[in-house]
Amino acid sequence: MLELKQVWKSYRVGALGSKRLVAVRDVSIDIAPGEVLSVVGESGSGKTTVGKMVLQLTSVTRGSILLDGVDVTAKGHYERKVYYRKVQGVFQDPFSSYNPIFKADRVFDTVRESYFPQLKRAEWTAKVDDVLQSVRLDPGSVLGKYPHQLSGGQLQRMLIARALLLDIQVLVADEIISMLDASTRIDVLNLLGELRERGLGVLFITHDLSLANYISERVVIMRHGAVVEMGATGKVFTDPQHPYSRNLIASVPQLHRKWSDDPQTPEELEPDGDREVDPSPLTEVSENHWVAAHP
Amino acid sequence: MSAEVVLQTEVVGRRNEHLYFALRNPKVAIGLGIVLALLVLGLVGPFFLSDSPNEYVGPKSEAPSGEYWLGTTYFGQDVFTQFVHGLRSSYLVGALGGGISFVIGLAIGFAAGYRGGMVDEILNMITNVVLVLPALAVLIVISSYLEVRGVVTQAVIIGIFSWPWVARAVRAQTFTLRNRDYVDLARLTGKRAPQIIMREIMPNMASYLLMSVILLFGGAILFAAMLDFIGLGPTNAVSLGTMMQQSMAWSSLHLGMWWWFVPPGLAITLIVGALYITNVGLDEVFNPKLREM
Amino acid sequence: MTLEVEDLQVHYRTMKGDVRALDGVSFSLADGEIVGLAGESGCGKTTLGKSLIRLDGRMQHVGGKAVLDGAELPIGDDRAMNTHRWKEVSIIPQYSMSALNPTRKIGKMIAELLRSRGKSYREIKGELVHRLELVGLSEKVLDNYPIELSGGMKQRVVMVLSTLLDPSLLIADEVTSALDVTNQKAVAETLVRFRDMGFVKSMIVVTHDLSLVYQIADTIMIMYAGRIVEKAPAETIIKAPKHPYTKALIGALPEVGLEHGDERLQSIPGKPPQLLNPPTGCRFRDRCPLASDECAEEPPVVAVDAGHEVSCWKAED
Amino acid sequence: AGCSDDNASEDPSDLSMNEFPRNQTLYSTGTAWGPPADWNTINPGESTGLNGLGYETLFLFDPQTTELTPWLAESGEWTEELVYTLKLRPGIKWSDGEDLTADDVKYTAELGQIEAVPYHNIWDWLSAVEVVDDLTVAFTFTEARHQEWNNFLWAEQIVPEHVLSKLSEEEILTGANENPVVSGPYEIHSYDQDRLAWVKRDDWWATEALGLEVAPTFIVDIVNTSNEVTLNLMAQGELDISNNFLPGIQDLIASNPDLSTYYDEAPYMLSANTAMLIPNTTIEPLDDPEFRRAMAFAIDSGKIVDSVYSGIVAAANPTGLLPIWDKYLDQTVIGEVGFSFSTSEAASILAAAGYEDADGDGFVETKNGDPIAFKLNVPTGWTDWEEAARSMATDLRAAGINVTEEFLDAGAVDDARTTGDFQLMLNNWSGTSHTPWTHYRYLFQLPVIDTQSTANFSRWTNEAAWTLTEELAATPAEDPRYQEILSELQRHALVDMPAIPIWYNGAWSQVNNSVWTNWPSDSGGGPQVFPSMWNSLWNMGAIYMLTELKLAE
Amino acid sequence: MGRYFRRKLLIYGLTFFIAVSINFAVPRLMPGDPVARMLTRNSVSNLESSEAMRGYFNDIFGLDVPLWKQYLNYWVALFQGDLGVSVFAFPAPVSSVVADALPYTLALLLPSILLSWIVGNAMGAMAARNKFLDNGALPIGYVLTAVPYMWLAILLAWVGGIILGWFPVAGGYSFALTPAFTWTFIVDLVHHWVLPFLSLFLVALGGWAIGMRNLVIYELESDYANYLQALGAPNRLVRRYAFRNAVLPQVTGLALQLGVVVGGALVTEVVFAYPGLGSLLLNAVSNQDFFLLQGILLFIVIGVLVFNFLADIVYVLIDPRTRLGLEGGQS
Ligand SMILES: Nc1ncnc2c1ncn2[C@@H]1O[C@H](COP(=O)(O)OP(=O)(O)OP(=O)(O)O)[C@@H](O)[C@H]1O
Ligand SMILES: Nc1ncnc2c1ncn2[C@@H]1O[C@H](COP(=O)(O)OP(=O)(O)OP(=O)(O)O)[C@@H](O)[C@H]1O
Ligand SMILES: [Mg+2]
Ligand SMILES: [Mg+2]
Ligand code: NI
Repeated sequence: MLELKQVWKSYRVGALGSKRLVAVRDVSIDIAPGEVLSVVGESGSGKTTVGKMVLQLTSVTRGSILLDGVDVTAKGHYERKVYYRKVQGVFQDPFSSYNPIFKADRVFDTVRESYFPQLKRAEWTAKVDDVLQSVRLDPGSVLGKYPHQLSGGQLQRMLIARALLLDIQVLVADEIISMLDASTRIDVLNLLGELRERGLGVLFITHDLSLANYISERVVIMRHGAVVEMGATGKVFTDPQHPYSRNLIASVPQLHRKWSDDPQTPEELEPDGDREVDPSPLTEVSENHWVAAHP
Repeated sequence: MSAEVVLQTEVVGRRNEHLYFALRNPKVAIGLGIVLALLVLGLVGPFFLSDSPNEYVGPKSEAPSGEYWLGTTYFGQDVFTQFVHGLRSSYLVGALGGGISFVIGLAIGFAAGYRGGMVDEILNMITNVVLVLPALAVLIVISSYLEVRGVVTQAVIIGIFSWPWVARAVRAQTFTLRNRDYVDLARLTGKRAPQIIMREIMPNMASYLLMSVILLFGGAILFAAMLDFIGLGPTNAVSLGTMMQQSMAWSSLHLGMWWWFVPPGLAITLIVGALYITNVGLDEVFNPKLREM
Repeated sequence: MTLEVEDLQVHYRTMKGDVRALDGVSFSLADGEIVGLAGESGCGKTTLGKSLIRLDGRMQHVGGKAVLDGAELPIGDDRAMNTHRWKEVSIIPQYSMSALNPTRKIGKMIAELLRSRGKSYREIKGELVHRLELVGLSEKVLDNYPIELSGGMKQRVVMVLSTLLDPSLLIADEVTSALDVTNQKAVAETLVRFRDMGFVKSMIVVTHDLSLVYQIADTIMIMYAGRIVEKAPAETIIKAPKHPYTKALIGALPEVGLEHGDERLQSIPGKPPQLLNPPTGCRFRDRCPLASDECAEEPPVVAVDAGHEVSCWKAED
Repeated sequence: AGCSDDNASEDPSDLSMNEFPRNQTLYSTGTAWGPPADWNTINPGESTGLNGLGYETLFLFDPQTTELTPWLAESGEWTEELVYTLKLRPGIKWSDGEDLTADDVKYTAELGQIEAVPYHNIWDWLSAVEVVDDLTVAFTFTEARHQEWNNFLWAEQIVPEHVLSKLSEEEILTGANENPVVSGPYEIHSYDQDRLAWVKRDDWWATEALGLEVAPTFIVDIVNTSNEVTLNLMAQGELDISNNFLPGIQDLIASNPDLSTYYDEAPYMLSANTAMLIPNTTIEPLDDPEFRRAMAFAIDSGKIVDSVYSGIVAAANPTGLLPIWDKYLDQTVIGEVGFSFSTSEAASILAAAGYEDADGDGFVETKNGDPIAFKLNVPTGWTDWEEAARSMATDLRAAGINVTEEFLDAGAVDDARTTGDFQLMLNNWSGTSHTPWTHYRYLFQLPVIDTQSTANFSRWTNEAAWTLTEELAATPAEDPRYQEILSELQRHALVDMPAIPIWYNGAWSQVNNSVWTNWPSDSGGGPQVFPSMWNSLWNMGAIYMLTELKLAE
Repeated sequence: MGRYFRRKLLIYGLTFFIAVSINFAVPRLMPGDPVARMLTRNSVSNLESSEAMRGYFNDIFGLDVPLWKQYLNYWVALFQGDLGVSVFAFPAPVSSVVADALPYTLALLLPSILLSWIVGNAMGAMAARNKFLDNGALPIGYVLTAVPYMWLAILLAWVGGIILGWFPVAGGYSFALTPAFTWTFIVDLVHHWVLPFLSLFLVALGGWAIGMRNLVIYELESDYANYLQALGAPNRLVRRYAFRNAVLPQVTGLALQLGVVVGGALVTEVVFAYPGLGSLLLNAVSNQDFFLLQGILLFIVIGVLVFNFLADIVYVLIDPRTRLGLEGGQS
């Protein structure tokens, strides 16, 4: 359904845009309906950038992004507005996703303004109530409140509800639970699971491997802007092939195993080289499991 | 219905939190009090006093008395009437000059901060250029070429040259705000840039903008007074600056007519000082750190 | 016994009244022990850490005491506390990235700091360099400005600096939260190494990440709404928690390497109570699946096992 | 402050001098409006005393008698109908030791052949200058314009041929003429941005020839600063004389016994020129003499004298002629067609001339019924004029003529006056001179051209009056025809009202008696000369002020 | 660091270019005619002469060539240090008129800017640590910053000059003196300088003090200050660091404030008839001396730019962050 084909992104940095920073290199991934695809990787590996490109919040330097086979990049305002009916996003920080000086339910109003201006008040209210129910929020307890009066979990769920107002096909979820408390994050995570059942594709961006493991069928591991390993979650996490993936998984603190139980020295990795060149190609090591070439 | 009421009060509670602190802050209260009192005097005064502040109404060079509250000028004009009219034009210059520079600064700051990239580079350059131009000198030069100078033209040229620091500050703020998630969210709702700036970014800088307006207002008044004083003030109106200029021109210092030159300067000092104090108070309201002190 | 905290009460003064961030916290800490302090956001972890070294302007020491190595810490007295800081109690702050004066070379700053505490930089320099090398930094960083170092390097410098005078107690507040997994691990292991090498006697590691604290702590304390609800050796807390809150917390943690399949984890419903006017009795009552009438009373602290204390009416079950 | 250094080296005896002894120095101000920067006689800058202290004229003009007295010249007379013969005093030396001779006089007059020299127009009727001997010059004319020639004799300074003839024309016209070689009692000592110091010459001719000796060794003239500063310096005796308008001086005189003015009561000052309201007569209804007459009646000049000037000026005579010409006033004419302040009279003149207030806004309209709204322009920053303009506009409005004051930048006022792009303005360029002819030239000069730069700003055409004015130029004052012409001109001026005289600006002068005394004064036996340092007044006798000054005990 | 300076130089270059161009354009676009002004000043009464004279002046002022050529000539002349001829002080060249006034203005500006900066910062830093001072000194600070320069000057002149009579209220030195390197003269010079200096100094003082106070408070709240205190560093050390870091923005502020102080100096000089650029500017304005006006403006702009540049250098020297080429505002 949503497909990224050899997508590159470079940012201009420095005075008068004199330098370039390649943040995403030759990334090709796709999301099917009813699938949660996790993107994991260290800080700065380009995860957010991928999400932003999908959401067209930043331009694609090279490559293309297709929705149902149609290239959606670099279109005008109108096309973009149509695109946003199908693809929506939720971001990391629930509190900064809301304009702190307005009531939280303003996020719904802006959707109405843009997409349903002709809808009657009552119809709209019913619709909002509907989606709120579907994210298991009690309309009475969240409407008309300021963001700081609501919990992070409620806020994130409201944002998901907002996306749902627009019969979307793809949801980009960028670290949507990393700011939440352990006690509430699981709720939101479970909600994503439910969406998947409704046939939605979710691009789930996280640096927390355990969350990816919990929620997704497929996982993409990124490093230095490129994909190093990709495949079915079970395969990647139980049998990581790339040394970077192995390091990553070994570092995750777990409750059933202490680091001290089997002290591992992290494997040496090749440093971040020239970012302008194509990254090592992916090879399929087993069914639905690709790994980038490494020494 | 009752739930409604509960929500309402909560909302009000939040809205009013800053107001609550603002009103409890002595600096804000004193500052605003002075500014408003003088404003009211300037607005209402002329209705009770003569329309023409330059009329010779009384004996010449009289010290303040019950009849002429601030005495009379060398020609027998009522200083108080002039003072009240002067207040009016000072506020006008402040509001208009401050307003214009605010709008320009806002526009440039937002454009630079929101668009970034080349637009930012260029606008930033312009801002820096205007910033280092010595404003008063430039204003003097420009004013001196105007044949007729009114309060309004004066305010306009002051406005045109005092925006850079606002633009700078707005730009910096916009830089941080434009990367906020809610801005992205607004874009995801298909909003255009001007809408996003107006509806998402600007309200969040409200406290900051309020303070900028205050400073610009005071700055414009001071600038205008300086121009007036060197004889580049409005050619046909009374302002606090021209009062000072007149009092100097007619040797009030030497004739001991302190009532002629003290009130206008004092009023400017009061207005601007009160504005600054309000500003500091507001700063404390918005920045709890300073409230600690 | 290194540290003995007894009924510590610390409040924040606000316009609306006192926020009882620590409302009767008691625990003790043995030599060489690493205690992990975990709990939901806002439960008072940071407040506890700060209380033991430096109260900020709004914090008020209301009651209770802390005894370190047999001497009472003058918690409420900023001046008196100064002699204890760094030498006996030290802290690695959460904000290590910005904890160094940006306009001083690191070596110079450390020298000035030492001098101000009556120590000779020259005497200590050897040890300093040694420790820096231990965490993988060369002596050259002393000639650098903080801005010239990466975030990880700054963090390590701060770790070395904070423990330079071999304090008895080190408080590490969320030192790993901002890091990604690989760095997280390195930092956590360094903390353990410092303890092992005797740079610090004992340590309180504050975090909200239970699985991380499990990796390094000997004992784990779970806080809830300004109180400690359970304290036990790390293994016990994870494997056999007694308090319903602890259980719920652990139950909500997804994990790598486990097949979750279609089985869903459960969250804790509701929110922690406001600390402005905390409810009486058990504070977890409203969210607790086991709550009953007796929970309206303050639960006693029960020692269910050696070193395992729980504050819950249902602990015995 | 470096400029003075280059000059000081000139006179070795003064090299070490860096403090002027108070009792040898006269401090003055009020004349220069800018830094002394040049000593060019053709295009004089702001250097007080250039014409008077430094350079000198052939004759002095005595305003008391309105006659010329010989100065550099020993005598001069019309030896033939068209020939004027002039004899110089013997023994006059330039400051560089050269003799001042007939060649210098000839050279000076012939300088006027350069078009850009202001007195170039004498060559319209002068045909030749001839050196008869060292001290005698003969001027031959094509037309004997007595009054205009007299003007040359007492107004134009004689310059040294041996210095100037070495210079290019451009340098003569616009050069700085540094280190001027002079004939007068003083030469330049030093100068800076804000001051100019003169030092007394030892060998001034008049000491021997006339027994005159200037009292101060040094004259330090201070460039005009603010009134405040001047007043302060005056009151403290740091300044001896100030020749600028100083509001409040009458109060200070009353309280400070050291201060005095020419008269010890109002108007305190001698009159120097006439401030007049100039209507632009190319605009309806200002083209109507009756309308202008109504305006004349409407304005209360007494109020301006009292309120704006606090009595230190005098109201103008309706003819606009300065008090020195009082003897030429024709009272019958004034009685018949003169005017005086009367709002009601103004109103009835308006009504009689057909100007009515039809729309009831309190202001009359033109005869076509168009509304009238005039602006009265004065330069902004000229505070006394601003106040006067306010007062006049108020008076005019009271009489039903809608006039508002408008203060323009001084340059804009100049432009407007020259180009005629104005409605009403104030001007005072008719000043003290040896003959009312200058006044009538100011009023009636023809033809009216696009740019009027010095006269007839109201652009009023009255051929008869101009012919009379030209006749006046050629008539000697002794001729009985002289008074006849003047009477007729007075009538023309009052009937036509091309400009409305309001008040006489003073020859501002306030002096402090604590160091120097015996200042010119109307009473107490002081010399009756202009107590002024203005460049144009030295040769009207103000130079005697310096010779009469005495040190106070 | 190189890039930092290149960038700054670019901005200064551009500012200079724009200022010069404005400078060139303004008098030529605005109404008014300097030559007519010259002629009026000399009140040449006969028409023929004045027309002839106009030719000379047009030539001298360079107004007799097409506009674009005037513009080029203007630049060429500028680089030869030739700013044209003053109308008001004709025929003195503008550059020498300005150069004569410049020392006075510098003598007022430099000490008042630097001293007010130093003293103000010291006061602000003290106020930040002392509640008593904070409550007592700062209100005075607010009032001082709000005072219009000329009003303070007037009050000082009134009290110090007229009522008390302690100081002269006009001129750069006594009219009884001619410049010389003697004690009498120097004392006299200083005597005349005190009041104008004070009026500039006092107004600027308050602003610095308030700014410094706030900055120090922010610094004292910063992470590094907290960390130092947690390690038991004495307040002395923490404050020293806070002060050092708070001074940095004040250095930039100094450069930015310059334009305002220059403006203040202009009006102050007017009040005290101080023979600096301010009085000159006023004279140029009232005499429509475009050329002098341009020259003064140019000097001021150049002065401000140079000062800004110096401030930049100082900033780089004391702030390692800029020295390492890391500018703020870049992601
Ligand atoms: N707007 C931008 N301008 C310039 N560089 C950027 C911009 N946004 C991101 N980058 C750079 O691109 C690289 C990838 O950033 P990105 O935010 O995609 O990483 P990430 O994987 O999401 O990291 P994190 O886990 O910290 O969120 C980083 O080096 C970052 O500094
Ligand atoms: N400066 C303050 N003023 C008022 N209340 C405060 C302040 N700082 C903290 N609190 C309150 O004190 C309580 C405990 O805060 P604390 O920072 O210790 O929590 P924490 O456990 O460290 O949370 P987190 O995991 O979010 O860091 C919270 O309820 C918080 O709202
Ligand atoms: Mg990211
Ligand atoms: Mg915390
Ligand atoms: Ni000099």
